Amino acid sequence: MSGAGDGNGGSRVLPQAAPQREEVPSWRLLVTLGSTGAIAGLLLVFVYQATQPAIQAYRAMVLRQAVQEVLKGPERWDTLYVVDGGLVQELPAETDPAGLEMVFLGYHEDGQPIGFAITGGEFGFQDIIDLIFGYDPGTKTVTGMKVLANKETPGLGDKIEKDSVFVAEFDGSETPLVGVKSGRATGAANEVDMITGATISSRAVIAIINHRLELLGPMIAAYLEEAN
Amino acid sequence: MSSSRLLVTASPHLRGPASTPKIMWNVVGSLVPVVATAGYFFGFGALLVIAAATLGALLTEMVFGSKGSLGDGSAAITGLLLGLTLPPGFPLWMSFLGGVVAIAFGKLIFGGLGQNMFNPALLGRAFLQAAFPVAITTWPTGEEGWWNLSPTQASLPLMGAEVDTVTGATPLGLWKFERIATDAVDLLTGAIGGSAGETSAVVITICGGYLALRNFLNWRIPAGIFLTVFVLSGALWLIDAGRYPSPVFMLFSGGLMLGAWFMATDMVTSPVTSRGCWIFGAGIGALVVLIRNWGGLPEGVMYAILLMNAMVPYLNQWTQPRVFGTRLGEAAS
Amino acid sequence: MASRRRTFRHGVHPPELKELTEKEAIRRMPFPDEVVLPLSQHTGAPAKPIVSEGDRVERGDKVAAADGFISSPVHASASGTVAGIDLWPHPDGTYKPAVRIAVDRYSAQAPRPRIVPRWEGLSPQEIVQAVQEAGVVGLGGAAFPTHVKLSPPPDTELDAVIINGCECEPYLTTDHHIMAEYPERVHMGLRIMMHTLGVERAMIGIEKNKPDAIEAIRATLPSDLNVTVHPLTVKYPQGAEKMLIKALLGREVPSGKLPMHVGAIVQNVGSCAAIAEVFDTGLPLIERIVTVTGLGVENPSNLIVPVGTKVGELIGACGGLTEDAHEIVFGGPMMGAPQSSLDTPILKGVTGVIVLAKQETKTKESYNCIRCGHCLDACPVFLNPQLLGMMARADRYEEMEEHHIWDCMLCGCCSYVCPSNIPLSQLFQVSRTALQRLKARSAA
Amino acid sequence: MGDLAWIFISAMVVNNFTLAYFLGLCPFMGVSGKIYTALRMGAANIFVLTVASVCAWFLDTFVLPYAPFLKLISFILVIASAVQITEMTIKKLSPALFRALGIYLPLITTNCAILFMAWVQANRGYSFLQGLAFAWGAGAGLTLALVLMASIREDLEFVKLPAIARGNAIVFIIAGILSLAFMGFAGLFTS
Amino acid sequence: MPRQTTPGQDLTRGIWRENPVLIQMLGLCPALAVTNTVVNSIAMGLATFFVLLCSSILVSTFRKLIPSEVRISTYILIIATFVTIADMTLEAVVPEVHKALGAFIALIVVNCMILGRQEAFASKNTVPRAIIDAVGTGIGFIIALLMMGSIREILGYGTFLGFPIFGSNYEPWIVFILPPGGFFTIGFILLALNWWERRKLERARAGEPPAGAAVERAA
Repeated sequence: MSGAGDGNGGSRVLPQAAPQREEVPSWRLLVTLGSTGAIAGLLLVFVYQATQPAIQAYRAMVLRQAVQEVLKGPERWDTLYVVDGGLVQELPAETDPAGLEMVFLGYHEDGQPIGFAITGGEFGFQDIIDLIFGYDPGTKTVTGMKVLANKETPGLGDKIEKDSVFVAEFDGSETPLVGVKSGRATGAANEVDMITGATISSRAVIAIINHRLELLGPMIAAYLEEAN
Repeated sequence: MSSSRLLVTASPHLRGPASTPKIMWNVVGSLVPVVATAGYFFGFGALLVIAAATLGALLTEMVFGSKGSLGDGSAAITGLLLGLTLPPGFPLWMSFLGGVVAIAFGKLIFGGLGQNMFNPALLGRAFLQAAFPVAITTWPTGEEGWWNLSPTQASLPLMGAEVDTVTGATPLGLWKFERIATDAVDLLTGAIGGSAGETSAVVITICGGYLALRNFLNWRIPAGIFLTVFVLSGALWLIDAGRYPSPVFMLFSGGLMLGAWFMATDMVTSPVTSRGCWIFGAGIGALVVLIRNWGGLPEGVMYAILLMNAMVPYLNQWTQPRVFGTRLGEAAS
Repeated sequence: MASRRRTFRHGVHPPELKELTEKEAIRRMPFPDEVVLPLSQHTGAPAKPIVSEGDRVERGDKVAAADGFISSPVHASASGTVAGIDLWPHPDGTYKPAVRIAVDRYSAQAPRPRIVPRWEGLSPQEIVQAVQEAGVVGLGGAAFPTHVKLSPPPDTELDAVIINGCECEPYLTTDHHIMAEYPERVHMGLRIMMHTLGVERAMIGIEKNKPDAIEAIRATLPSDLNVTVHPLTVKYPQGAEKMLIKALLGREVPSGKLPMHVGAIVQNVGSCAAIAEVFDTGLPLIERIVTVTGLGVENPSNLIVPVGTKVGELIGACGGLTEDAHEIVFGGPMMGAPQSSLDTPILKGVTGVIVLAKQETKTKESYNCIRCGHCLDACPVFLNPQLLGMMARADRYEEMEEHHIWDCMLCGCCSYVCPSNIPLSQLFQVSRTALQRLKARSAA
Repeated sequence: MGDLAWIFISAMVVNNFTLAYFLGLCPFMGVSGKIYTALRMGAANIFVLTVASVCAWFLDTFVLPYAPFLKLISFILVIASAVQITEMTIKKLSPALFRALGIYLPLITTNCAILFMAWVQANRGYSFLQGLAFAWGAGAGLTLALVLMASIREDLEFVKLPAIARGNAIVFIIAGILSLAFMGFAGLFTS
Repeated sequence: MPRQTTPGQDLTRGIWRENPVLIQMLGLCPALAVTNTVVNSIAMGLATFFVLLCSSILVSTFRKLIPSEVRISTYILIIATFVTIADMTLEAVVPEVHKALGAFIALIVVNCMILGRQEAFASKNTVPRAIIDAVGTGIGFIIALLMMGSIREILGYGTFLGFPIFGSNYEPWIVFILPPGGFFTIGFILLALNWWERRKLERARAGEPPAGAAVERAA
């Protein structure tokens, strides 16, 4: 039977190093492994070099699209870093940007700032939800929201990304947001109608935005004050 | 009379009054009042849903089951129970499909009656929940007339509903998402939204109690469930009454009554030992409290029972009775 | 103490069905034309024949001698001529060697003169000797030689003799009538046993469904002995030794051990009366009381039957079989053995003959185990028949041993309650045989 | 702290490695026949996962920023060597433990759960403690799945399955049912 | 390979009779985890195919130079290299698919099937035969993934390769794109295979004449 025994088939190859008859000098082992490693390394560096531009370009494009969408088409934007509880545009010398949190400040054509695009992620119904949203510090409103990654239930929880009605709820909502059951809205400007049957996922989106603003709101205010 | 006419069978020559079909048909019989109550509160549509699920179960048993296995009544139980866990406006073809899946993959694939490891009705329900999460969480508001069918019900096989339905909310959903508690009297009588079988706790308890009295179900399982749910949720409620619902609400809302009396007690998928049954019930109760209070779903009875079904072989092993004349522990291998 | 319910845990409540013979006084059946005396009527080694074909024997003569300590002699139950020593249908379903005696139609069948003196002057050893010589075995069914029970190893500390008057099997009324009609004999047997064993205390356990027996025993209770009568809850198998000890003394006989390990000795009322009879009449055990009952027999009765009477003749003495008689069982309906022939003889250990009518034996359809656990709640020794049954069907005998298959009493409670009609106790019996065979093979 | 708990719970039940991510299926199919072996396999897994998590954290923090393209190669080699070293160490220090876990350790090298754990830990940028919580959650989840499966399969030996369901088919169906049942844990401790 | 096999056998062996997923139960993790759509299945299949083919070529080319003490490490090194290449290439060329497959591309390294073919075949045979074997096994893997992917996408989304096949109003059986659906699908396929095998056996036992014979007799 091709049963459970074969389930280990692949692993079976590992422990059974065939008994070696003739002695192989250890230098040969080292040379073999070393040269394989070297070839592998060279090959990888080459492919890395070749693919990196396309990969970076794609990542940049994804980011650009997202920022465009949530800030409703800014002319340009600046990348700000979160350093020591404040936002800075210019990194101090010798700081590695890789591990730092970023927010994006978008501007109108006339140079007036539109708002900030902020990313965030928290646990939803099934796994972590990653999203980006635009925030106008002047009116304290959300300008747009876009889910970047989610593993919520298809057809239900994933409406947070795909349901245009739900996504549109966020445009112009005042913060902090409050989620309400659909049909129970009182008309307040900070209410967001949640998705029927996907309350947890909807709540998670709202919570992410609120939590990020709790943290970043003061920083943004401080940054704008300083800039003026 | 010549010797050759003598029958030779092994002892004992007396057999007790219980028989498997008798037990099963008694369960079916005691489900009838529950179904009737569901029909009373939820209208004709609910009865259609239950009928469709039962039909699916019976047809599958007839086609794929061993000969004459329809007569033992277990397929009918599965179909009725499945139907009772579905929302009254559920599309009929989905309900039928649930019955098919419940019998085919919940029971027949294991070799038929008595051999399955998981409660077939709950498996069917879990399958439907995973397959059609929207349809199965669409509850009617209960404002239509008794004969009015929900437009979703008549949708063609494989097709979804073309109309937007007005959905109500279950007491558990109301609590979970809006912190609104439902009146205890309504919970007891069944004048609430929810699955067909989430109806009158009183009727379900009477029917289950009848089965327990006649020893057609092990009373320790529902007792273990109710006790655990009451104690755990009571403790939580005392800690923070705003965050956690009252124990009475926990006991009488959702599918707990139906699950505890009729599904957890499915003989095939519950432990054989008395101590095992207590632990089994306690485990279900604890999981229900866990999922309802901290999980993403408003209701957790179904998953709690399925998860504990998987534990049954262990429970049986751990709770082997102490053989007469031995010290505890010697009994187990 | 008085308020404690005298019983054990688990067990079943089958219908009692005793009303057929409950009111029938014991009567004596006429001597048959031939008696068949199998050499193996008891637990232990078969007896060795000491007569040969053509020999003339008188009623009460020894025809086969005990072969070793755990063995018991066999005596002629009627005067006549030895017609042969050959294989004959045995109640256990096989053919076993038996001494056949053609009964002398014209004999007075008078018993031989007293062969043992009065017991009062005898030492315990002499009493044991006399009991063995008289071929007394347990009359409750298992037919364990009584003299073995009466001679426990010297280091055994006994503190109670228990007389088993439960008769928990449905249908049977043998012990019931012994107690109701011959209570003095029971007390005398008890007195002999207490003297032999040197035990000061005795208890008589009787199920509550025999009020006249309880009344009779109580009325004749000897005032000089420390004997108490205990009405017990009606439940099967109340009469199993271990269950009875549990009910009366609250002690559990350890797995694989005998009652004497907890200081008790249990004797059936029938055996008790038989001991008394040996010293009273001087006759060895050549007849016993048998309940012939069931819907398949015309006149259900309690009869005094010469050991070795063929079952066909016995039934004939009760008016014969009815039209719909279907199955004949020796013993009680729960543990008794079915008979395939009307020629099998009544042995010393046969408590009753039950003729089941067709409507009582209708076979029920068997289903898969639905794991209801009813068998666990029925098993008086707390086994897990459900698991054991599955193991038996999967031929996993060694594992059954780990799960205490040898503690099973084959009482049939599990089969009785099983809603799916799984023949559990039969499976266990078969598995035990298989297990013994396996062991024999591995030992060889 | 809540974060760590969630990572643990998520890897253990909500996104159970075996039942939601199909990881470690080889041992799941292969050694889930008996509870005892399943438990030992689970223990061996937790052990190796812990070692791998620590190694992956070191690599990700100190080496990979300079050579991201070596991520996979370094992970797999480090895991393989870690298993080897663990095996030798256990053999030296505790022959009893080695006898219990020994045969399973080499099997674990090609267990995708380990590599997946390390890979995801690195991708999500987990801290050292988060990584450990993730590894233990994953290990606990693998063990839970194995043990539940073993429990059912021990019982399954008494069942007369239909001919077409024998072998792996029924095991997959049962895994599917377990997976369905585990869906009940979705959203646990997030709301 | 003690028995000499023909190239044709080398090719077909992996496709059906010794199908790595359905018969040998190898590479189950990718076969279940990423087969919720046909596109993902194909992408995973092709990526695995690519890694298998390249590794087999390399391993059989240098099979005489690789000492057996370090052969496993060398194989893993080679496989990991090609997996990394596949990973980066996919991300550069089809980033959406790369995102959908996620960490499971990296897990090709521990796909028992690939290492198994190196150990069992490529390390003992000439380059052309190794290629044929890799192609056969790779196709077998892709077929298995396609079967899984088709069933799951058709039922789970009501589409095939993104095209709706039941009309727009189809109610998808979402369970099939969730993890339980993966288990159920492979369970169904194995049930069907078992049923097929048994039917074949029963027919053979019954001595039923092949279809051609019946036609002849009728003629």
